[in-house]
Amino acid sequence: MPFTRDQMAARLADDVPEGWCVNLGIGIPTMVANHVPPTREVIFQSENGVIGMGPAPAKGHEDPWLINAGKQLITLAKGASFVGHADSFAMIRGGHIDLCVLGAFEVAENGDLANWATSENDTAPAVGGAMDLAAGAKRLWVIMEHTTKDGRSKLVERCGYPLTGLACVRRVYTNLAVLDVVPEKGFVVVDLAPGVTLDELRAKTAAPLHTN
Amino acid sequence: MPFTRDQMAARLADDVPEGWCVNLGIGIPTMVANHVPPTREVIFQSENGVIGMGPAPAKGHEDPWLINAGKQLITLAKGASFVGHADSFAMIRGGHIDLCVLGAFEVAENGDLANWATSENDTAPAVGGAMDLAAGAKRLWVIMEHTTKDGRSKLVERCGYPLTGLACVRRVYTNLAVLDVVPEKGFVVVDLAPGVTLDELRAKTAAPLHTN
Amino acid sequence: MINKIVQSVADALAGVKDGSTVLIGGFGSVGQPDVLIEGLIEQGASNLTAVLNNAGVGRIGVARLMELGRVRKIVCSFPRSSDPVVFETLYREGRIELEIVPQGTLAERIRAAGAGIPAFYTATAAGTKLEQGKEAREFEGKRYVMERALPGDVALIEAWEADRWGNLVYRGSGANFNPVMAMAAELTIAQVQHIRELGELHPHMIMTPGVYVNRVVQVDRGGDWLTPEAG
Amino acid sequence: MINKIVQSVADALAGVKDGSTVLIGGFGSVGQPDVLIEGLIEQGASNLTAVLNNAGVGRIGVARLMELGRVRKIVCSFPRSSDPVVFETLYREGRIELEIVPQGTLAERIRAAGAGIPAFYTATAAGTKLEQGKEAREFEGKRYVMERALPGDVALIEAWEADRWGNLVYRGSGANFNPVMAMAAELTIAQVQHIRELGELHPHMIMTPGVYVNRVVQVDRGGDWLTPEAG
Repeated sequence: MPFTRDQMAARLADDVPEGWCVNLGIGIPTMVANHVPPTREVIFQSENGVIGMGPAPAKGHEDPWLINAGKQLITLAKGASFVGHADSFAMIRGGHIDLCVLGAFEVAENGDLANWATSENDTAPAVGGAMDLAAGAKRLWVIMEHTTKDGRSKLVERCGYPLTGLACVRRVYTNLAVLDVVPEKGFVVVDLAPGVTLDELRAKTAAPLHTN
Repeated sequence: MPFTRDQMAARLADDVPEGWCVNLGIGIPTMVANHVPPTREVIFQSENGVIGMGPAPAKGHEDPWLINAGKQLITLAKGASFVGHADSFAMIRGGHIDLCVLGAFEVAENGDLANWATSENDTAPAVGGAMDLAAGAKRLWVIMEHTTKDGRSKLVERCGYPLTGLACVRRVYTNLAVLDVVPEKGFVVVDLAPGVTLDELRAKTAAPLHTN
Repeated sequence: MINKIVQSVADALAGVKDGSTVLIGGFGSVGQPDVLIEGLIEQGASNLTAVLNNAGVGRIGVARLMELGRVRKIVCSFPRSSDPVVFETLYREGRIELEIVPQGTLAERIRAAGAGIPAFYTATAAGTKLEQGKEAREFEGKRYVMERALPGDVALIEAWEADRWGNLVYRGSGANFNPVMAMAAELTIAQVQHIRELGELHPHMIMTPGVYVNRVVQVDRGGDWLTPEAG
Repeated sequence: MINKIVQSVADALAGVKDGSTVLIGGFGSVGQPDVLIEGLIEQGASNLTAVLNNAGVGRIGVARLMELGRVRKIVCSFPRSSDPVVFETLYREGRIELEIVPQGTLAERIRAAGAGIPAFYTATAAGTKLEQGKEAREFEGKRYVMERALPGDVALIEAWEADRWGNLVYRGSGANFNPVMAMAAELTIAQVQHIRELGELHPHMIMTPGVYVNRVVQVDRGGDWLTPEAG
């Protein structure tokens, strides 16, 4: 049985050690924060200048001046601080974020990431902070469905969509598996979702899969 | 009778209008602050990140954490703020200082400034923030003795000492006169110290002098 | 006496010229100078280049300014939004120019303009479509793109508190693009919730020194007026 | 639990390697990590490159480190001081290398290292002796010099208050080079006067987020110990 989105987020959260400074992209990545136990201190950074986000606010205790990159209301953790946008992206681009988690349209076996524009899209593509995070974070993990809605593999030999960053993805968490992206090698299977076989994974992946 | 140093500083202070953000170099320039009347609000910026210095502290009321670029103890004016060095020099280099006042070894008629190194000096020359101020301030005025101790003119046709900045000086206040530095023209006499004649000034100046 | 506080939104926006590049602070609805944007609509300047993170939501604020045909070009990182109808229509019809800039590059280009840096190199966008038309160069074997400073004629920003020197204190995540935009414009105009006496703001809390601010206008609507849905 | 507080100066400096580039904060005597510098003398690393504003005063601190022959090179804006005897002797004898960098360029090069910028252009030093050996280039008809990022292996900094996350609050003019150096080193070590509980420091007062800080050591000597003569 493939992982649900919540299970994918929980699986990724298991791999985040105490003390890391982590930036979570919009969508499934944001769910990761809910699965890090409060006893394990992780510093969640948001590109709009919040360093140290806490859990979502309780009803009636929202502060309209406190939002994350996804424009959702947030709270502050003890120890939180604020910076402006130039300083926030200096932190991101200067290699001070231990981990960035993003969604993706495609990840290639050389670690290339495509997550901001599709050729089908006739309106202006929106890049936001994705290119900065791809180029600047110490490590980038992708969390996404293994295939598109019409069944095409999102793990590919070479990205077809415009790139966000080159050779930047280190690990991919999907509903079917966890895979490392190893330089000079490609996708290496770390873990399979319960009930998913390696053959099934190979059938749904448009790139060679390695095992250790 | 030539101006004393205090009179030079006072003469310069007369020309500083309310509201300017002013950076004063070490030495005679620092004395300018004492001659701006408290009724005229001028914001004194120090390169070490103090924006809005007040008068020197009263005996017994010094705060050892508050110093200016000359390492002298200072006070804060109401409205003062602090920034770090990168932000302080962003302010200086980004053209946000209305006026910088520096001392000089030489000023040339094309506005070149030499104030950081002399060829005689066998030890390492010290540039500090002078090149940043020369390149970045909206306007740069020099305050200095008109001649060296051995009587050589410090106003020259072309600087002999290593340059701090090119074509950056707009005005010179000396013990003998106030002179504008006008592009394509050179030194233009604005004012003479009491009892100093134009002929005397010409005799002591190693560059052509113009009058309006 | 230095006094940057003006008494009306019209006074705050006086003199903004046709053809100006306008830096507009805010991220989502937080730190957005919404009253100044309304004031700019009123003021009438046209043929504007708007520099901001998003290309407007619904039919208010910047979207309204665009719908009125007053914006020639948008420079932003994220033209999509929860309701991007105005921008998308204009863009499809070729009636507005778009320059997409990665968000960090956008912030850094604005900072560069404020800090006297005409150009810098960054790894962001190297090897991607957004590198096109730009110089690329290797340092220590890694590829970087040269990016140019992005100055504004005008900056419209929002802050929580100000004093008559124009010193600004932000609230929560309300700083975002505001401090860096304040540095980068010829004319920086701030809308603030509260005016304080000179000396009341803590020197270490002031994120934008008044040196960067030309005009301040108070738009006090209490602490609860902001709804978090926009953007 | 994140806890960057170490119990001794020796622990704070453990592992600093021979050949390191060490960024040292402070301007004059304010914000100077004097206890950490003494600790570095004790610790023993040699063949160091020291990056700081001044080249040391008298025979203590950095001057002492130089006198012991542990510094190969100084990168600074102002090698002169009220008592520069150690540096001047070594320099005359050719036993120490000197790179003079304009103060603003020094700060910006360090920031660039912290912000992922390998190089930038500045008007500072254009056309002067300090342009020598560097690329120069015109933008819009004006001459600029290309300056490279200046990263450190280690940064020694000083702050007023810290918490266990390594968040730092500075006092008075004590920030100066400290925040920018904290961003630019692999290993950032802070000496602080006071340790506060997590959550006690105001989020808007924290100038250096703990993300930039690796180790914190308390050196509480009260508020009056600092004499303003040095530097």
